[in-house]
Amino acid sequence: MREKATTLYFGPQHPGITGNMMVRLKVEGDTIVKATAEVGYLHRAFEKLMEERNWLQSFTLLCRFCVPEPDPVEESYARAVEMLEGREVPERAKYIRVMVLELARIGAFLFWYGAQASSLGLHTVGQWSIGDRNYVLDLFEALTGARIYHMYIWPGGVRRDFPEGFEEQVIKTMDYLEKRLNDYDDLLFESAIFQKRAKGIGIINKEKAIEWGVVGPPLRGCGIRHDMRIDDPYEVYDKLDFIVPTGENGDIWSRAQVRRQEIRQSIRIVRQVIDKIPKGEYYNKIPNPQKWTLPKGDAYAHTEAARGEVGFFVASDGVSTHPRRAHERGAAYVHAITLLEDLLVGANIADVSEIMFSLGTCPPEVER
Amino acid sequence: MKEIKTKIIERIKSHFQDAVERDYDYNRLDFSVKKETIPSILFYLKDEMNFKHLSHITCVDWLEEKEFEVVFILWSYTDRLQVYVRTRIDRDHPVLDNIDMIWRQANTYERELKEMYGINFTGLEAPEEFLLEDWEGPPPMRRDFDTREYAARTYYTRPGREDAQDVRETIIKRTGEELPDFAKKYKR
Amino acid sequence: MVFNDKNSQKIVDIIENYARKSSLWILAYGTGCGAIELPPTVTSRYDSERLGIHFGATPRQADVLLITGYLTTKTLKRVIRVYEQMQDPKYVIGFGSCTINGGMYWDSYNTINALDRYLPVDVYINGCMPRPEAVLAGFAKLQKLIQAGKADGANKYKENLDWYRTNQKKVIPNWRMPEYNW
Amino acid sequence: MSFFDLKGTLKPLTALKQFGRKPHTLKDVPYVTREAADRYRGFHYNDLEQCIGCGNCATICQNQAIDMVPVEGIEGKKGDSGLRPRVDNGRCCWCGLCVDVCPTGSLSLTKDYLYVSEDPNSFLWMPGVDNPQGKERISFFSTEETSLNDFARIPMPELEGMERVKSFAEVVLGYNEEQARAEASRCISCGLCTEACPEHMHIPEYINAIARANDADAVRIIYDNNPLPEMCGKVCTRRCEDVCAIAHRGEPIAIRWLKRYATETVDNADLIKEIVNPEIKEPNGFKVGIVGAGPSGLTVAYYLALRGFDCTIYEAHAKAGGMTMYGIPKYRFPEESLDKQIEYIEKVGVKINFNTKVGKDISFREIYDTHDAVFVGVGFPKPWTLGVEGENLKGSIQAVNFLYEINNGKRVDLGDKVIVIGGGNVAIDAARVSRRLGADVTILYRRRVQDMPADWEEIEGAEEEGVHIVPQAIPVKFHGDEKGHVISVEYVMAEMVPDERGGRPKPVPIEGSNKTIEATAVLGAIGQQGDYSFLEEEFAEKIKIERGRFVVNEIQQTSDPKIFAGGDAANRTADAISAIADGYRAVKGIEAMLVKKDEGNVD
Repeated sequence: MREKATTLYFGPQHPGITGNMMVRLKVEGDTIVKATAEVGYLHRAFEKLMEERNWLQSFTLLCRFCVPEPDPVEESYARAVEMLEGREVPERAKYIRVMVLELARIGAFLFWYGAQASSLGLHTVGQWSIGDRNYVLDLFEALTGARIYHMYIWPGGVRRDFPEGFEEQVIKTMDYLEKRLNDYDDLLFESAIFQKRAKGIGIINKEKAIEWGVVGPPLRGCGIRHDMRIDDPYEVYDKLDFIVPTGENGDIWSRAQVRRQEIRQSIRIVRQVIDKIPKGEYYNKIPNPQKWTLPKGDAYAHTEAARGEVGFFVASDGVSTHPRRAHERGAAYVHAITLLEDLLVGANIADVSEIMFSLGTCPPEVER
Repeated sequence: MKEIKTKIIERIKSHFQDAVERDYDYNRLDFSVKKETIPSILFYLKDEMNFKHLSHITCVDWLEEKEFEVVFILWSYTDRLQVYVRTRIDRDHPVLDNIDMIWRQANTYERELKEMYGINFTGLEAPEEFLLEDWEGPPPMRRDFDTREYAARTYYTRPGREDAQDVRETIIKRTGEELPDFAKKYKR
Repeated sequence: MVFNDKNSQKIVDIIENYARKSSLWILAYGTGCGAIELPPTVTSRYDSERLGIHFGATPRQADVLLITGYLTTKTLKRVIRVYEQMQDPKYVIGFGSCTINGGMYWDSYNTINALDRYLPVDVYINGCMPRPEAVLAGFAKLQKLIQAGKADGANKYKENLDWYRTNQKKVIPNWRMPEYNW
Repeated sequence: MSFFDLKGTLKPLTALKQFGRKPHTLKDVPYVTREAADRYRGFHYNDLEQCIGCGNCATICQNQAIDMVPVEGIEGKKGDSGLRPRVDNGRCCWCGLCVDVCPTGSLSLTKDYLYVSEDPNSFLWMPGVDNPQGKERISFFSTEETSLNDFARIPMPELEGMERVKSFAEVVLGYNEEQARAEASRCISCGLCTEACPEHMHIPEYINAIARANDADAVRIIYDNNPLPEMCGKVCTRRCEDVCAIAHRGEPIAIRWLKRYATETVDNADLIKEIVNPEIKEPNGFKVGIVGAGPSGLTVAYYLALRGFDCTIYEAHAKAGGMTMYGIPKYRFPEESLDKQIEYIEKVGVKINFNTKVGKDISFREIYDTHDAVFVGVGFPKPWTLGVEGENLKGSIQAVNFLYEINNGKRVDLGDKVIVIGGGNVAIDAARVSRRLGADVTILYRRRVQDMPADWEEIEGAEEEGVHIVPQAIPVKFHGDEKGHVISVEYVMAEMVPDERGGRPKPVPIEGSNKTIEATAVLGAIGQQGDYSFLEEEFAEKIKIERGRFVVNEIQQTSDPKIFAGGDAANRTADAISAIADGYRAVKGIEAMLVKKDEGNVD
């Protein structure tokens, strides 16, 4: 007998949802037949506010676009503005930026470890990894002056140079994290629960992945090696040695494996940066921010974040000190709506939050 | 890179007579086209020129010129090249062809542009509301919508800060300077 | 202890308040960006569970509603609904600048500025965003208030429901919600 | 995968190896406040002494979290608005942009981050007032390197030092458009400068107009209260730049050069008229006589003419401009610049009677009787004498007279060794002109170089041109040859003794340190005084004069209500901009006196 479909609201107040969004599920039994993502709970109108603020003031809003990993948005904006203005960035600043981006990636992945595991009820992983993420945040605090909202990468370079003894602190933290990663392997990746719940679930169609706009670990989980760090190398990524790992099946397990390996590559990159970073200027000063205008035109810069390609589009009218238009392209824009709706069809209700976390959806980025 | 760009420009120009190109000194190409050409040029770029990845769809409001500029940003993983396809549409009757049959995810972008700018995409099938709920004002991202005025009118601001003074006004008052009206627009 | 003095608490109250303050369950609803500092607060380094602070999944079992920053009008509607579903005793903590006077989003057309116009707030935590230390300090303050019997936001809400409703309806244009009745 | 996965079940249990290890939980939190990082961005702290109340923090704050409010115990003064920032922590997002744009570096963020309250109205704080202990806790601050202010001035193109002395060509070449825009963009538009300017010109507004590429508007704003801007753009003593907010940690905005740039973009009087396009009121029938076509007199005439008055200037010399025409050398202020402005002033209806010396060609009485009001702007034409033995020898000349001759196109033979005595602008001018005549020049000054009242750029310019400056040197005697011509100057070195009453240090001669320096000419430049011999006795008695200056009230009115006075003869600062300010005040005074009185009679 065919069961009658029921509508189930998943979120916005739900412990298994990423951030503040809602998925309306049409279920038969506990199988989902249709899913509709409903967003807008976090719409703060950033892009409108940026039009009300000048080019420098706008920069403070950027880290709020996606809270778990704010730096790629800052980086994209900074690079878009630099492209538009033709401003050079000192070599040292480029290295510092790469390091900040990779630290942010490590932080985001550690956060993701905890979230993904918690969605399966494995709370110990979260206790460890989110606890360990604090050590990365300590680095950010020492470097930028804040744990979460760094406001550090800005047009022209970075805001402050390394504080004293920072390199040693970074190396120490990296050593510690590298050791801990094995513990996570034992606890999460070797766990029968995770294996059984992750393998074969949430499979992304490999042929269609690029066309559908899948980016980041979900794309690489399908075995497609695309990463903006190697496809369109920005800053000094072309001078660094690292591997972009890929998965095979495009399921949750593959995506998890990609992240598991990427975090090791990020640690490698951070170490290389510490080795190679040149001395010198860290900032090519912008003019008086009150009167800083950019030439007429537009530019779009993209950065590979932990969740995929994050881009920023800016347009200037050449006269005003404010952006004419600022528009972020978030990886979650595709992942949290069209892709999520697609993957949820046929899945169990219990898998919803697991699939959401594995895609790295970030509602504040969708809604801005 | 140079040859690839030249090849692309040649082929686009031979297929789309109205395309006006602009080259940049980094990996970027721009094409401006008429709005009728949008679906066909995007389809061509995706299927023939390998621009498989739709990076972004955005809109710039040129209020003074009474036009919206809709920009499609594509990325080719094979050629490692960005292509911008842009078109201008009338601001008072903003209509554009829906392209979500070319890229499924364009649907989301179009929903946003529809809500934020009021652009109608012919044939777009999607729920009415996207980010906003029960919104009654004009499309908020239009430049003639004043968010500061709206927020001041709608939301409550905590009192206690009325004694704030403007530095310039304070000095003007103290010195007896008379600032003519035509100079006031140059105050900070 | 003077039992006849109206101002002093009865022994029952003291015990009751002690129990209440020692087990504060937060409703797991990340309403804004501040939600990012909550996992660190409850995990190993800051370990809020040693203070009895713990995430609860449903409004019925939760004691504390943490408003983690700005509230868009769309979320505000849900937050009001959630708050009204919570059972006494219940407390609201305003987390970060944006709950006090709008913070960064003071001129946004979609976010409210002063939270206390729409919900009774017991404690505000300063910062944008507040560190886990500040979050815990906020809870410590709330515990102090509870012990002293001063955290009576819920009663204030009951008494001034009309005022709150007027404010709420002003920013939520389409009010289709059951009236508050518990 | 089998139903029971042994490895997958047991592996997670290895977590038990952590058992018994020291946890990394911070047990003291929240009972003990944990120290934040050394660079933490927490609450604000403001050094109230260092702060100048420019309000740049309030301007940059995208959250409008910072208000400028008056504070008890802090009075506004030149270069300090008297306001101090107050932070609304219900708005602040701890971005620290306010710190990065603070021109003095007084504002910083501290390590303190903890504040919890049940009262939403308790989040308004005055940094530095409410948290004096924050001084010890500063963590995020700006240095000259990290600051977002642009501290380096766009260098002014100049003729090279040894090139200059070959001719009287203008030394300063002026900014081109690009340089002017860049320099104007450095300005933070606080407006502290307007208070230091005696004339209170609308400085931030016209600089903003230049920054926004609207030079015509800049000129219009400038002409709003200064009819001689090109002169000010070239030779103003620019008190505004002394109090510039940027000057606290860098070089002040080149306000003078920007004004010069704006006015130089209009190259003739007709164009000025077209741009400024002032509304000339219907003649109101009042006649005002002005004695002296110096800066103050011209200002009075210009603004009164715009207001419908009939103005006539009586000028003793053949050209207008007063000291700016005859006292300032042409390499600083070319004649064409002045002519252009005088022409424009004449175009609005001002009549100037040249070569008409009051007291000789026309009596003051006559002017007084035939006009409704009289403005006296006669300046200080008479130099002070040195009071040194041998002063009357041949070759000992007054610098002012020397400059007058030169500016009149006459040749003055000084020989090849010129001694200039004094440290003001006249002394430097005389020295630099002498260099251009081919002489070796030495300046003797009583005090130290840093005490010189002359413009520092002028002193630097003189040094670049090879002028030798001997500080702390007091001339005691001029020696002459048998023909009565000066051959050397004897001077004595001085040491600086601090003034007990807190004034500037005094030079006290050192016994026996006498030195002699060879000279073919000596130029005395220790100041000038007024010459009021043109006033008839009855006026001389009626008008109160103290210490050589007219005593005037706040509208420049002398003790005779019909007579107004301004310029050097009435103020102590003795520079062109003060003279213009006097003139502008007198305009308002005269208008108030005549028009208001007139209206009063009608009613």
